[in-house]
Amino acid sequence: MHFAFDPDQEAFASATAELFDDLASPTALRDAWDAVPGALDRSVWRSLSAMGVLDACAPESVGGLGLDELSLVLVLEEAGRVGLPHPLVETASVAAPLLRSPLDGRMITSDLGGRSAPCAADADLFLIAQGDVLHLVDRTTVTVEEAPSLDGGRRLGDVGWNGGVSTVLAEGPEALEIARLRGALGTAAELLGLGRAALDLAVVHAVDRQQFGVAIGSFQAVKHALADVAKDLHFARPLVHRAAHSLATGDEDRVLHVAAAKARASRAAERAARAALQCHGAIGYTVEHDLHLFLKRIWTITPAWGSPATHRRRIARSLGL
Amino acid sequence: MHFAFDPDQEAFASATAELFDDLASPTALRDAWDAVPGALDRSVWRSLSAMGVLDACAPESVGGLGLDELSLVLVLEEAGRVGLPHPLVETASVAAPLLRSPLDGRMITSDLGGRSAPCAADADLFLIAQGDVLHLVDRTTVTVEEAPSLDGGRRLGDVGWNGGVSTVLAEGPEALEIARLRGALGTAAELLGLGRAALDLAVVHAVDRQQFGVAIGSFQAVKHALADVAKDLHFARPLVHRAAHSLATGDEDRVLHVAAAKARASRAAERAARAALQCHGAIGYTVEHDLHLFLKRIWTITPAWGSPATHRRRIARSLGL
Amino acid sequence: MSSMDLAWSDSEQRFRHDVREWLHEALPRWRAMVGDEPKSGDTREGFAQHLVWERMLHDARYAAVSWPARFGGRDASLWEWLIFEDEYYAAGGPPRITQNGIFLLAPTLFEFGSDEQQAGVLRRMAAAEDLWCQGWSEPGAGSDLAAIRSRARRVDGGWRLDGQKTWTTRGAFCTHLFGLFRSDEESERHRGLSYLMVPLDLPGITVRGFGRLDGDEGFAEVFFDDAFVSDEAIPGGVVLGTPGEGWSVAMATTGSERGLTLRSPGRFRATMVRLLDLARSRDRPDLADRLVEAWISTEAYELSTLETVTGIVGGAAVGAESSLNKLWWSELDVELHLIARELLEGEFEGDDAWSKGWQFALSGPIYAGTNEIQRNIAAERLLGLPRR
Amino acid sequence: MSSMDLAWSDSEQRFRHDVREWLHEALPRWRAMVGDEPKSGDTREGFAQHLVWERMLHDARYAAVSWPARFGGRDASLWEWLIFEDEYYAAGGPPRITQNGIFLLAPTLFEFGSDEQQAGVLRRMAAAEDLWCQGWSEPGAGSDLAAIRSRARRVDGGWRLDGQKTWTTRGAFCTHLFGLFRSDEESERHRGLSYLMVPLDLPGITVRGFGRLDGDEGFAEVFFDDAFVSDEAIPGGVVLGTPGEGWSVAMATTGSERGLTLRSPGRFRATMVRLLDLARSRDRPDLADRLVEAWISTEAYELSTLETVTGIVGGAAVGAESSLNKLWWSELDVELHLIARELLEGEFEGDDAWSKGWQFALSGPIYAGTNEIQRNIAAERLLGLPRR
Repeated sequence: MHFAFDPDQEAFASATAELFDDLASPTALRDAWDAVPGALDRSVWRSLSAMGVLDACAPESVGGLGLDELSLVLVLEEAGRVGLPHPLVETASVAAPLLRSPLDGRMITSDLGGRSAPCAADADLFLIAQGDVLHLVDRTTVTVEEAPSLDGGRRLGDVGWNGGVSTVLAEGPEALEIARLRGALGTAAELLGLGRAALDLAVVHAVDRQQFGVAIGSFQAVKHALADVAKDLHFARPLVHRAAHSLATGDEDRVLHVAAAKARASRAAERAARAALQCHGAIGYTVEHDLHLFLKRIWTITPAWGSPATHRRRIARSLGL
Repeated sequence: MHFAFDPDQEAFASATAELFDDLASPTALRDAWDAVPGALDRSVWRSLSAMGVLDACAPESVGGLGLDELSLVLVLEEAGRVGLPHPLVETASVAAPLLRSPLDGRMITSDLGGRSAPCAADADLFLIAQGDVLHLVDRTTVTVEEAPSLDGGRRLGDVGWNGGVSTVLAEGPEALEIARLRGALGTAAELLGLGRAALDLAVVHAVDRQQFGVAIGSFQAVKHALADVAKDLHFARPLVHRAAHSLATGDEDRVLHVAAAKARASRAAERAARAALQCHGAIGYTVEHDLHLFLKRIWTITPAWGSPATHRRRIARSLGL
Repeated sequence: MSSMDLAWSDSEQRFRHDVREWLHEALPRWRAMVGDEPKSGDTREGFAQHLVWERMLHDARYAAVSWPARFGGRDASLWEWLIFEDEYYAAGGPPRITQNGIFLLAPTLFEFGSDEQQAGVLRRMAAAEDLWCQGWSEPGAGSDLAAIRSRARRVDGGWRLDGQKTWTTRGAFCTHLFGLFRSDEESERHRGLSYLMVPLDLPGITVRGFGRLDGDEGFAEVFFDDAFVSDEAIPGGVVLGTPGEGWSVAMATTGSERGLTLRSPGRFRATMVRLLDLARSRDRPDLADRLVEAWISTEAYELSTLETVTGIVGGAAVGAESSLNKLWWSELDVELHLIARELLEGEFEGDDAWSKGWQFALSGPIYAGTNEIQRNIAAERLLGLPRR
Repeated sequence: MSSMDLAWSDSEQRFRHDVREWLHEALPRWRAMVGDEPKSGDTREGFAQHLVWERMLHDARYAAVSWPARFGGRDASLWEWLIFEDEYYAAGGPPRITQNGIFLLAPTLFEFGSDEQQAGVLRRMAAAEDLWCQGWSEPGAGSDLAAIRSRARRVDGGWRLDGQKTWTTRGAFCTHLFGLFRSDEESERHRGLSYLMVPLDLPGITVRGFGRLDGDEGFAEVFFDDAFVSDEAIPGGVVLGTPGEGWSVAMATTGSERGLTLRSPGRFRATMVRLLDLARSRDRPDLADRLVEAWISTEAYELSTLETVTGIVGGAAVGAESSLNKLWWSELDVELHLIARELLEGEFEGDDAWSKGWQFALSGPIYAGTNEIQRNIAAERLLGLPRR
């Protein structure tokens, strides 16, 4: 029994976090909001590619590192923490393990996790399910129509494919199911990071903001609300880490474990969002403050790759309820 | 539109409250816990009889006051507030309106609201449903077996009746339904009073109890918890009052209104119980403090006369969910 | 002395009927006039569209039904006002861009204003000729409103204003501001404040709109840089109530904002009805209990309002229970929209009514005194818990 | 440096097997010895019954598996301790009446006790020959533990004790008390306290048992009236750690009580399993979501414990996260029993396991530092929010 990451896995995540410190600031995220569709800045994406993050889970035969979910899950938490405006889950979690040819830093998106695909206007490749078959197709063979997006840092598009040239990445219900589980796990990890980002902003605000002559963080109402957020995130994390382990090892309960991870990480992040906004008061209730960047991501990826209700239903079934 | 009680109704409740101040103290309630089955003190019951409370809703033809639910609902709140250890709901709410002969201060109980009957060891008469028929029977014709009781101030008994001599009080599904609704309304009213009693104890404690050199009621954690209890009770009350009006006037939505009243009064009282205990800390976590007398009543009458879940299901059906 | 009666009188039913008929006719007419999907009233374009609606309301004397007829109202009773609100929201009437004037300034004017002030301000407010925003919060004075630092210096014939207000709803589109200013330089906290009514087009006043949570320009910062406001800028004078007594004057408005008037049950009832329609179209038994509890809460709010109005009609004052009201409707509104999000799952995106509504609902526990402040008030004033 | 591995080793699996086998055999044997339905260990009669069980545990060296063999343990690893707890609760093992000694005093003895003290106390504790209760809380010192007023006056050859302890769990049935006493009369708050181990059968000590919430005599008041406790009352001396430094000595115990040791996941897992069995026997789809969330919380607690133990085994210290643990298990336990109440509806009465369990669960957010105190600690120490 050893429930901890190995030093390589931790180092991989730290290196990504350092990269994000440099290149994935809130300012960069705001730039993504303002970017013309198709002109999303890719500097951080290129660095992730250079570091080997994007195809970390791709087979070594196509130039990947051949790593598993345990190596990626901490990286995705970091991506959540900065609200990375790129389809990292779709590219690195879902598509990479299935790649048949080198990724070469390209951006892959997919509507496998919902009705629309994030960053569809910018992606190079599209992962598309038809029946039980997963196709990887070029953007020249698809149509992309802008879809309504609450989160300007993760703009959605509806993808149409006429069935032209494709590479088949996987076939059969089980392969599709595993792809979906990887998407759910990646999203759960991002939600942990996003929740932590909201909490961190709230803590900074509660320490800085003075009312009634004291920092508002000295009021029990604020303290207790944020302590509860810390608690929820603290106990959501091991669920996500265990789900990564179960996917990496092919555990027979992986569906159950991913469901628990996604349902609980969503709940923890949603609560973090609520509490963080309330602690910020009107100061946080404006697009001029960074908080909203994280809240809107939380609200929009919570239903992605299986809503919490969907995952709860799976658990209920498995518990015989 | 006039959503208030008339002065007579308020005066009736005030008079009862004054009576309870004298005769239904926590000490009297503790005496009921300690009483040998069959030897429950009846001084307050006799006074209620003398005041006309017990048969307030009985027809004038049998010596009652011929009043309706609106006249009784505030009285039942007061009974809840002191944790009255007598079957007032069963006698005054449920049986009285159906009486065919004078009550003469007798105590009526019933298992119509649950599996067992409260105060069964002490009651003089028993209201028993057989099929669609409501019988009133003498204790000489029934067997009473003591049942487990969490609340020593409302000891339960399982009642058996061999079908001997009875007075038929009502017949038909609608009459039975109305009897049950009256029980649910009466219980909801008692729950309001019980919740208020728990809140009042918590407030007194929070003002008196010093820790860290100040009254614990000055801490926001305590303030906010009790403010939420006050809020829940404040908004549960009008639901109960409206349900009384709907029963009194035969409103076509009375089932829905009683369901809302019972479900919400239960929730408010349960929350009051939880918060009051937490504010008391270890001081309240003992049978030497009065608080437990009220908590246990709340816990045991919440499922009586239709559990909150039962009433919620009725509402869901009626809303088309 | 009457007994409980939960039925509406014939004349009230007639009033309801008239309101319903008019809304049924007027709303499509308005939409046709401004384009079928009016923009949010918190955008410049949408504000102009909503102004058209406000003037239609005024022309039909529905802008402020409970006001005296001489100011554009109908002398309607509180009961009729409730009926109007019910029907307004049930018919899908748009948010009132005149709300802060009508529901916050006007009640204060009725209580503290001179005849001349009332006559000079109310009629134009009802007609949506003057558009009022509220100038209370400042960068350093949010929950701690008494920390106000904006100053009003008495000079010959008027006042000189300095300082900054912020989070001023629709400030960028309004013509006038009412607010609290420190008129006694030496004073602290609640003392030495004055309640002023100020036109926003004066030299030295700069208004900068900025985006709320949903991105609409619904907030504004208002900067006062030695701006001179003449005593005559408002008929009867720019100070409402006694100079230096602004705090108690403002608290009357706070009561209105936090209590009955701003949040009639109609809005939540209408949301609840929409939510039930949505729920019936989905197969989500897992949400049945939450829907039922939300429905009960909606009923409770409505009934509690009827109880309160019965009291007011009978001469009772509304006290600190208004804090419980604020807690209730704001939490209910969040829960209604949370359920909608659960029902919609991935369909919850972009500019649709539920998405906008969700974001707006989240402002409920913050504005008009945060819910933390409200719980303090309830605990201290209703329950008697010690301040410290 | 190893990679993540969530499987148990062969030797751990053998240990689990042995524990399970033994419990499977011993529990029925115990029940047969004391009568088929043992009373609550918080009653005088039940305590005696549970004492029989404790001695059986000791005879099989399962009383304190993680202790050194010389004190009656098995030198088991923390992992094996976790396995033991899992199996213990899964098999329906009864609450441990020796708990406060084994889980609160013993860890402190291991850290601060002299060899002589350890040898003198632990062996008899494991054998349930000495039965220890905790003497911390006082009528005026609950959440505010530093307000302790009970005094220990140094006299020739020992100490003279005055004052009162209360809410002492099972105090009426125990033989010894460990507690905090003010040994420096001039001192205030956390300073000048000493951690003493005291036999309860001394002249001048009176113990009065009283009923907990469920009526069982599980609480006691302990009165000290100029009671003399000799230095030799405990081998190696009655003071644990340095006199006057009792606060820091006690905080080690607090860490244990609030953190990992007192509440292993096994207890909640066992309750969860019983709850699922109950739920499957009822048709209550309305409770499915709450059951699922509670199940997730149980899993999370178990996994978090594995994470923590991995850290401890690797040399990490447990910090203020133990406050989060306390919040988690206490809230989870309440929720599990709340769901049971909803499932049972009217069948929830009297002395059954769910009813007793419900009332016991309600003590969770109160004892071992109220959850309000825990939230303060988490906010201040983990998040760095200001104390005042």
